[in-house]
Amino acid sequence: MNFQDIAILFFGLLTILSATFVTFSPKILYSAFSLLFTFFGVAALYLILSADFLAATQVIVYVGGILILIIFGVLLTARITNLEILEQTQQRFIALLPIGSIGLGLILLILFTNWPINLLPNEPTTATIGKKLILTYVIAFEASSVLLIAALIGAVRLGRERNDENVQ
Amino acid sequence: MAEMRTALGMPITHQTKTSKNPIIQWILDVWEGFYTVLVGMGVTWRHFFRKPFTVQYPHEKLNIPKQARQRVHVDIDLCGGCLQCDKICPAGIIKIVTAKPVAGEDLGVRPNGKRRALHIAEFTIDHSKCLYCGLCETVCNDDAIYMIPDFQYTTRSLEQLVVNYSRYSPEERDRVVAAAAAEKAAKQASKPAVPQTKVSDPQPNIPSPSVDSDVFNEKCPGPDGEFK
Amino acid sequence: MPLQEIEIPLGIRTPNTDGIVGEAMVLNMGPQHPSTHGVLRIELHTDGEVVFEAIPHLGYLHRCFEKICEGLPYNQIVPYTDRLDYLASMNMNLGYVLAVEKLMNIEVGERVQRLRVVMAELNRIASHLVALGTFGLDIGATTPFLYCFRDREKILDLFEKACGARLLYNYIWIGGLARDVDENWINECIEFLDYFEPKIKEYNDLLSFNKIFIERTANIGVLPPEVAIAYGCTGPTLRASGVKWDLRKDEPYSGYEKYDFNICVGEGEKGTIGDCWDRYWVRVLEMVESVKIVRQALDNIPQEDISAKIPKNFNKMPVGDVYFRTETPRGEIGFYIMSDGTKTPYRIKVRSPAFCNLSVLPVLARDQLIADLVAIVGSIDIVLGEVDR
Amino acid sequence: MSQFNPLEAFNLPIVYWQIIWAGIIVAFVTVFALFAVYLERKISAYAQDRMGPMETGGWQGWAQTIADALKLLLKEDIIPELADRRLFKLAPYIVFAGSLGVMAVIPFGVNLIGTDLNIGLYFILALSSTVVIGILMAGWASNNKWALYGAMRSAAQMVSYEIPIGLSLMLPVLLTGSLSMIDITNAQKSGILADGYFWNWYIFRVPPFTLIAFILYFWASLAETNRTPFDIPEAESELVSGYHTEYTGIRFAMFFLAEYANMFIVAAIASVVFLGGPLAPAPWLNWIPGPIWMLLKSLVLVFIQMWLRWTLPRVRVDQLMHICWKIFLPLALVNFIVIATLVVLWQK
Repeated sequence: MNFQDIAILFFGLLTILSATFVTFSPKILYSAFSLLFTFFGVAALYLILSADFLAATQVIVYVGGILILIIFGVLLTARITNLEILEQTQQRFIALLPIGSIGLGLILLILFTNWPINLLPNEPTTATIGKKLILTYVIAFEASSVLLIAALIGAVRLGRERNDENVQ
Repeated sequence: MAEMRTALGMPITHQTKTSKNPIIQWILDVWEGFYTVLVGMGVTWRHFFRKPFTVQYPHEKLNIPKQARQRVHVDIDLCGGCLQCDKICPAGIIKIVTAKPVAGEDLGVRPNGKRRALHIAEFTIDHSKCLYCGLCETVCNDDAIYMIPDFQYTTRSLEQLVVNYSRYSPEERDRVVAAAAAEKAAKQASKPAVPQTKVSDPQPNIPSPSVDSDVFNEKCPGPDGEFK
Repeated sequence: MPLQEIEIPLGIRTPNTDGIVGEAMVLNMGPQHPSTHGVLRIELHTDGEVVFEAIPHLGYLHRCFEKICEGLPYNQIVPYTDRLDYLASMNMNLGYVLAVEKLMNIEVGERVQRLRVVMAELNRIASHLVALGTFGLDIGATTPFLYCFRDREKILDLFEKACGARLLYNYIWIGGLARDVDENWINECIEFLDYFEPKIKEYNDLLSFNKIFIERTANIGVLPPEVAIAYGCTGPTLRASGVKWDLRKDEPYSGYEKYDFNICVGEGEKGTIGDCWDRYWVRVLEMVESVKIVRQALDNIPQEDISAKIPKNFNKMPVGDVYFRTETPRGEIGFYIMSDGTKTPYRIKVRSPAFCNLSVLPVLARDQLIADLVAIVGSIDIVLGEVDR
Repeated sequence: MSQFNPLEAFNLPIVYWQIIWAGIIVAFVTVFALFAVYLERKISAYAQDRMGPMETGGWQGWAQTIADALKLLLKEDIIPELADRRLFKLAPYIVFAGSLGVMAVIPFGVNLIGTDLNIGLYFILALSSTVVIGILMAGWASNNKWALYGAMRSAAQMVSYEIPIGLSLMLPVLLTGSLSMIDITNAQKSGILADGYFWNWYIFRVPPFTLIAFILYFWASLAETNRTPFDIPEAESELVSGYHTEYTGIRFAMFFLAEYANMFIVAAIASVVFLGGPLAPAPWLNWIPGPIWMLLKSLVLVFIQMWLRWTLPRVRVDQLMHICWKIFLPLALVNFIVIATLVVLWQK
């Protein structure tokens, strides 16, 4: 067992444990904050698998963007000063059906995929990713940017509309 | 107001340039923000090389004028016991107990040449309640109570700030007060009082002030001040 | 605008946006908070960062000034008036003393009058320096505060040389002054004025014309003149709204009619008339005017006995009542004294400027950000010793 | 120029070297924070005609911050009764770890670096965003309204200012063609005219644009580190002390340490990316080792940060956003587009 194996085990365990906590924690803010560790664990796993750009992107997008949005959402609810914001779990059995099928699918995928055993040497991936995005997958890349711009414009429109009403 | 401001070397009015074009206005705003920040930085930069205005307090002290009103001080030898300071004090912090000497008793002469007519049996000032208004100083006929520029008299408890300036110990005070009362009672009985034993001159055995305050036992600077 | 049209806040509003009645967050600003200038507590009802209701709660510094006065002879009240507005004690002394002199029909001499004006105006500069510095501190600039205090220190040194105290002077007495000043002091005073005038440019460079400062204060907390008058605002708070009202000019006392000075009013140079920047700027300009007055008052000051008119006792006071108002750095202070002929007043009522100016805070603070509320509280420049008395 | 390579010098496996470097960084950050606090107090004092600490330790009160740190260590660790204890305890560590992690990729010499990630700059941007989580955590767990306001402001501010920072830092990346901090440093050795002179640094490379990018980065980094004029998360006149209002003792010290470490980090990034990092300004100054140049440049920038703090008032929350979205962002975007076009033309 070398250093890499220990690291993979440690971060994998961290990811799984914190993800479990996200799911089962009664307090919604605890869930949100433990997502931080999940994201970090995943980022660390990417890093060990020599996908350093992906790891940093994971942190910058999920931690710097999405997680803050989630926490903001929780904090912006009416009772932010109340520390005991609890989460209720309802209709577990109905939820079990889709979640269980997805989980089963993922497990089958893991079992029947031919995973490469040897790790690739630590090579810079940034340039490759950039070239692939701008040459090979340019249509997908541009399409997603159009989507994002549409979302931005929509958000601005929604925000403006509410302001105009307030002025009247 | 414009002429006044030009006289002071200030800009007549700090009119910023404005423009109808929003883009030019934006550039002007950004430039003004940047420029005024630089002006402010220039002011603080010049101050980096200036001599500090403050002094390193316990090592060097600012010159306190000798008329500064920092603490009430009583020169008990001069006090004639007229109670003027007690009457004028707005906070009522001065407590004076006087007693008439019994017949035949001579209390001597005060340093200012006046005869000492009364025992100052007690002269207590509660410094913790003092207003530092200096009214007591202005009404005293004998310059016995005055303000001194001594501002360092921190104590560990409020009781230590209640200081008795009289030279009489509590027992002596009770004795002279009782004697005066006895003589008064005797006079009212229109009988010549029995001469009492002569009160010894208070000078030889000077009792220390009755309150153990290190600060107040120290020699206080006089009104002329030994302050730097 | 007629008075009825002015909206006076009644009750506590609740935030109402888009039909959703939000829950107000009640925030207690004070009594221990870095920017409430003393022990003032402001109850803030906020919706996010927006304050939609600010309710000042007073009384943390109440010392029963008016009741204490009923048990004291007239001359012993003077040290207590020091403690009203402890940043402008000379002006407080002057207001009370002039009221008693009006009651007793005392006319003081020229030198006493002039020295009183000198002291009051120097104290006005000192008080405005504190107002400027703490206002800068509220906006977040620490350095101007220290510069202001550095210059105020020099004024306090002058006061200490004149009367022995740095903050609570008990200098202006009924019928005279506590001590006379010598030629040396007058020279030092003029020296100070020469030193002080160029310093105003420093404050302006550092604070007044700084873009960030202007952005923070211009168009914030606009006090229209009608509202200011309706709420009884006085002093720089009123003048910044463009109302030319200064008792030193309009009801001259203590010889103010002899001096040549301007009443500084807000002109809305950076934003609207009556905004925080105007209130700040009026104070800066008033310091310049005060310097002018002090120079005129010290010019060829006559020699005379300053204690000639001081009454020996107050046993034979005229019966009746008297009201006298003077202009302090914060506005009009009015002393209403009822005398029943004894040596203690029957009743003293103080109309204090900071109290009246503070009453307009709920109007100004409506729908402002918390950061703006801090600027507004700083710009109306309250002293809690005088608000609570 | 220091060509000293610790890996070769001690012949250590890279893992050991990284652990040693981590220890060095922690020690350095602690010592630097103590020094920076002292510096801040002295600078504020001299800007305000005061003297600052003069007593502790003798000469100019040099030991004052050491004494203060000891005091903070010995103080009682108070956790408010109604606070969320677990998150309250965790928050300072996250903030501290976030800002400390960035130090791993900052080169102090050409070979003196924790790890030369080829995505160095990107890694810095990513890791600095975790600090926000810690601040939000602290603000919410304190169960104090002022702390909550501070946390919300801080989060909004830091998230917004990442964008102009990122866009400004992209300029040197475009010019270098690499995200690695070492590559960026080396690319500033040569360029126009003679090699090894200061005009090869990126700040002077494409005259107005890189200078504007540097100024934009510097100002935006003030917001990132919660310094005046953008210190609204801890604006003491409004929010008492912002997100760390309720913290005492060692936990408060960690926030404090993180703040001063952050100051150094943004200054260090600026000096590597725009000012040539460990490079000497002229070849005949090469005898002075690189780490000293690096420290010198960073300290000058830290000094300017402090100088600004003791000069300027504080902006308001909405003005902060206004400055970010309507001034910094357009300028940074224009800058970026111009440089990108120039680089493309150049390569053709």
